[in-house]
Amino acid sequence: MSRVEDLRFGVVTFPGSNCEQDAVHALRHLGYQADYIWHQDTDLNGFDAVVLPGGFSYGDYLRCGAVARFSPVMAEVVGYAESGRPVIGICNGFQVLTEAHLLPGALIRNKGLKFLCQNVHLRVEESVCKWVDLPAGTVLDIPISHNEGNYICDEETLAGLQENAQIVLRYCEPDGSRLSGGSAPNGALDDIAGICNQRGNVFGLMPHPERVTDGVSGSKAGSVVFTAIATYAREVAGR
Amino acid sequence: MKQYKIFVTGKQGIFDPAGETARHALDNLGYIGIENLRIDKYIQLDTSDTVTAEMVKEMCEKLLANPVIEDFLIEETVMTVAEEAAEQTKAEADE
Amino acid sequence: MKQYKIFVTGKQGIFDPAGETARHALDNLGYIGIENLRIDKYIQLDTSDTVTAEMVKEMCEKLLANPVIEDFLIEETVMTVAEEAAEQTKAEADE
Amino acid sequence: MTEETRIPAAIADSIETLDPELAAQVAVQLGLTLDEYQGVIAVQGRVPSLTELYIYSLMWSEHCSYKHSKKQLRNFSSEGEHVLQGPGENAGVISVGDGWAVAFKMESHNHPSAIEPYEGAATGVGGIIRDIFTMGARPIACMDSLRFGTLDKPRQRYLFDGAVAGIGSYGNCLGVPTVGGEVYFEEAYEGNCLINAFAIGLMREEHLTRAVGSGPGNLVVLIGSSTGRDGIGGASVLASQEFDEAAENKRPAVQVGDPFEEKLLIEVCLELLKRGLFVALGDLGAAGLTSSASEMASRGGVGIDIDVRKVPQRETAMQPFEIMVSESQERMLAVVKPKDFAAVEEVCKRWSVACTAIGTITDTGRFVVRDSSLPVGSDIVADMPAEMLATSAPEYDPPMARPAYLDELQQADLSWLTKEEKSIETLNSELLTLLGSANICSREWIWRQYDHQVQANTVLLPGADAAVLRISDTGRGSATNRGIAMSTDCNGRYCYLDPYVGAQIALAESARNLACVGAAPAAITDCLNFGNPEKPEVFYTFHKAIMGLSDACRYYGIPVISGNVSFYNESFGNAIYPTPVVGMVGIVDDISQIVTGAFKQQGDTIILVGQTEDELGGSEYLKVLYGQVTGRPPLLDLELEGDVQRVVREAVRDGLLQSAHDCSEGGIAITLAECCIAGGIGALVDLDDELPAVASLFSETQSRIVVSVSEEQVSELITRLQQAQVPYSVIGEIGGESLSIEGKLEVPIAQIACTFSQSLEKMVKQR
Ligand SMILES: Nc1ncnc2c1ncn2[C@@H]1O[C@H](COP(=O)(O)OP(=O)(O)O)[C@@H](O)[C@H]1O
Ligand SMILES: [Mg+2]
Repeated sequence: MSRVEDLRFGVVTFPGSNCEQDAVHALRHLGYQADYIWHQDTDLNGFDAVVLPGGFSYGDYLRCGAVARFSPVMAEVVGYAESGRPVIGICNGFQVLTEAHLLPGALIRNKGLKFLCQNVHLRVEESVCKWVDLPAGTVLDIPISHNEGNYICDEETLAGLQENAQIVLRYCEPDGSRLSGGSAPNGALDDIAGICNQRGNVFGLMPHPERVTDGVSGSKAGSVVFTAIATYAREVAGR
Repeated sequence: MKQYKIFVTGKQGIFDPAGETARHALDNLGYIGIENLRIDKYIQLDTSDTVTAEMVKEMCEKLLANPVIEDFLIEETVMTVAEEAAEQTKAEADE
Repeated sequence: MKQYKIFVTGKQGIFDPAGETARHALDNLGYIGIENLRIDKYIQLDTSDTVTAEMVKEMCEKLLANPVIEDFLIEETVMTVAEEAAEQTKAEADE
Repeated sequence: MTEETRIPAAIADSIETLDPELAAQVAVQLGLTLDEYQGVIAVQGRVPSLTELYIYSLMWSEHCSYKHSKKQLRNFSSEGEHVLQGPGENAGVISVGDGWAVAFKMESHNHPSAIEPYEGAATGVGGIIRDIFTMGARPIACMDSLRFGTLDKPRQRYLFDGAVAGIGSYGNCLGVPTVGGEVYFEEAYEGNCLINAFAIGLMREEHLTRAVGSGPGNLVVLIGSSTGRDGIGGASVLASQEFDEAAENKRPAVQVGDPFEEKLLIEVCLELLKRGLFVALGDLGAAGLTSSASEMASRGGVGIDIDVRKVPQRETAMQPFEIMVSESQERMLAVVKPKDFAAVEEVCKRWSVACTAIGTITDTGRFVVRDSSLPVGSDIVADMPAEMLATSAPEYDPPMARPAYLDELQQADLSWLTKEEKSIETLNSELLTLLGSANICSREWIWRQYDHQVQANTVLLPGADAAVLRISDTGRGSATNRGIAMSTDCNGRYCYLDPYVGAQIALAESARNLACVGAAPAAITDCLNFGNPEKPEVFYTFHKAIMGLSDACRYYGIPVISGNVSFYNESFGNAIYPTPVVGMVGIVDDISQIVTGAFKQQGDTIILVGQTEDELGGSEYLKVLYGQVTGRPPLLDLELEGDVQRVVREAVRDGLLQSAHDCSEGGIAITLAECCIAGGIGALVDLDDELPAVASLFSETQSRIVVSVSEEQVSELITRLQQAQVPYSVIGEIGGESLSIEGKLEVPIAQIACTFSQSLEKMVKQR
């Protein structure tokens, strides 16, 4: 499989998801095939990568992602991820991934208790993540839009993330630096904006790359988050 | 009928933005002597008599609390028939 | 040191969509017999001895509860020196 | 329920008509006048039952019946070649080309928000969004128009903070971007904040659906949330009377929104509409089931028979009238053919949305409410002529009187304002004071709390003159190159000083905002916020504002396709400023041609289209620096305004301009500062207008737009301006790190940017 359009992404729709259409649109814009996966479906065969989109699954009630995690599709996503195939969780999707224990830690209420919709600067870190293939230190400009993006975990987990190069994106200043008090607008621990699992195939991030892929508001900065995975997805699929 | 009160509280050391903010706000309102303030979840569960504390514990582990960041505590109240009747009347009176 | 436990609960008749959703989720997980589920707020307030229940009530009225849609209930626990010491040790151990 | 309206249950549960004396008493307690009560008897042909009385009192409340405004509203014209649906439905609809149509409407949720700002504002958004997808359109954007008292008052900060959070919470959860809005802080709104929500949806023309019940034997189906006591005597009662201590008793009527349920409703309803499984669809808004069912029946000339016991209830022991008038949120009423019901149920089940047949369409023309828990034979608790119920509400022609304050204020002599020579230092600091003042500073603190990009069609982020959305069914179809522009405006202070001109300026400014992004106005919606219409002075301002707005709309050929009236915005005898908010929608032919207000490149020429006059009456300058609200608002020359807009619009479309930004509150000094801040670059300006410096800088003369043009395009633009006979002046050049206005002021961009961007947050967070 050599052409981009042969890769097929599946985008999960949970009740309350609201960025699944944006993700499908972005992926198709990049030339991939993309289709919706209903949260009660259990067949992930035929998808080269799975996207858990943003939104408010189950209204974000109780805890963000807590209820969605029990959707029938999630049992399959766990197996899919464990077999090394690519999974990305964006915003609410990231929250679902932590609730499902596919990624460590949790996302709690923003420090300032306010929903935050704004552009942020993200520094790409040296990581094992298969989704991002950019030199460490690259700064990306991508919007966030969330109420609960304040990443948190215990010290041991944090040390593990650092040691295993699982921290993929950090909030930073426009020049890539970090402020001493931290640069995360939401208060995230260690300025963490995105992490992956040890194998690097499961990636969760709070920012919304799918909103800045087709240039509608002038920026295509998010495309890089979806383009690097093609090579890896092909490899795993053995195609 | 049984009633379970469940307290889902942030683990020690887990930052509580809402609590922090409220504490600051109280300081600003001039209250002195607030040392700590946490805002957590209080869940009231009314169940049939068949639901055991063991089951409620399982519900907490699975869904109602997130073990990564939260602890929980369950209190059980079994209502007597009289109490139930009283609740009923109260509910009606409130209407 | 004193500790106040404050229960901030939705007024009678105030809709609780979060509780409803959690109840549905429990149903879907196969738990039978859940009749009602409410999710409310549980606030723990540690204060110096100078803070009175009267003051806490005022804090609730002013800030911690929204009188339009919420009721609140305050429980006071005065800790003995021994308990305080125990809390202290526990907190230290947790850190 | 308040104490006074508590009625013995025994009477409540029966069709049995009330004791005539008691009935009259209850009618008055429910807000009907004795004359209106006689009207009820005339329509019913007998003394009503309790349930009937409740129903009439709500249907004939100001909020539902528009009894004081109906006649005035007839001045608006909804004619236009693009109009597919004018007023009278849940939202107006216009065609936007290539088979696409948009539904839009604006609505107030002022009174509920004054009691509980978070839930009040949130449910306001929920309500207007339901009006949009009821028409068959997918909601694609919201805007909010807000008014509060000044932020030095803690209560006002609480209301503002809560309302913004509530609006955000609801729209964000639904995945409908909130792309702009407006907010003013004035003492006049201290007792009555205004929360107006403006929503728009996109659809293919063939999916346009109306709430017209038809087909006797068809099922009446309630879809969505369960019914509780929330909002009984809520929105409609609250919005139909003045606000005073008594309103405190209405507190339990607060409705809590469930945006998650609404999100599911959007998906369910749009899917069912597309599959043609609904005969009709309506949402449950004010007066709940009662108004939605009776209006559906009345529009279709049919009857409806409903069993209240079939309505899923979230509270116990609800009485029939409670079920009929509850304003529980997130509910829709559909008419479904019996053969399609299983399919409807199937879709609802897939989305875990409740769906219950609660009645049938009949050919009797009667609106019948029964309670099947009562013995057969005495189970009918209300039986009313559906059409009369919905249409026979009284219509009033209230007396008007020109308020005395108008002459006094309009004649105020303001020449003292410009007499004094002011130093550059003074003018510098006055500019900063204005830039940091509540009505002018950046609104970023607000829109940061709104997801303004979800759906991935937001072309212009908030902060621009108008919002622009790409026309596209993202994720399901392909994106087009065309766009929809939206803007909402009203300067209440101008309307206070001259309701006729003020209302016209609201329209003109909205259209000018659209012109700046190259869009032409297609149609408007409005939300008319006023005090107590029974006061002749208030009604005079209402009448004048409507005349101003409708005259200007007619002049420009802009149809009014939907709207809302909110009266009784009055507390302790003080009315708000007359506030006729305009929500405008226009079409952008090519979204790649859009410009913003930001200055783009060093060396570009800055041109003022239009001409400044000495017009400081009602200005922000006069208010902020001297604490006065007086004088005449700026004049508006409709012809000149139209010409200015046309030249700029066409120049944007033809790619002549680098930036365009209109002059509004604070005058040209503020406009220039905003262009510099947005572009992160300074400007060297010479305002050679022979006016006193203060007037030159801060006058709020209408029909002005500041544009910047690259060197190659200057002569082409000037030729066009001359051909159009529009006054203009070349006022300077982009460059440097300061805003420098020759002989008047000079301030570093870094400083003005900081003041501009941080002020609002500081005001909200002050102790
Ligand atoms: N309440 C609000 N919600 C969202 N955006 C707002 C709000 N108020 C103002 N804005 C945005 O701030 C910018 C400036 O607003 P305003 O000064 O009213 O614009 P204009 O004077 O050009 O009509 C606009 O982009 C507007 O959409
Ligand atoms: Mg402005």
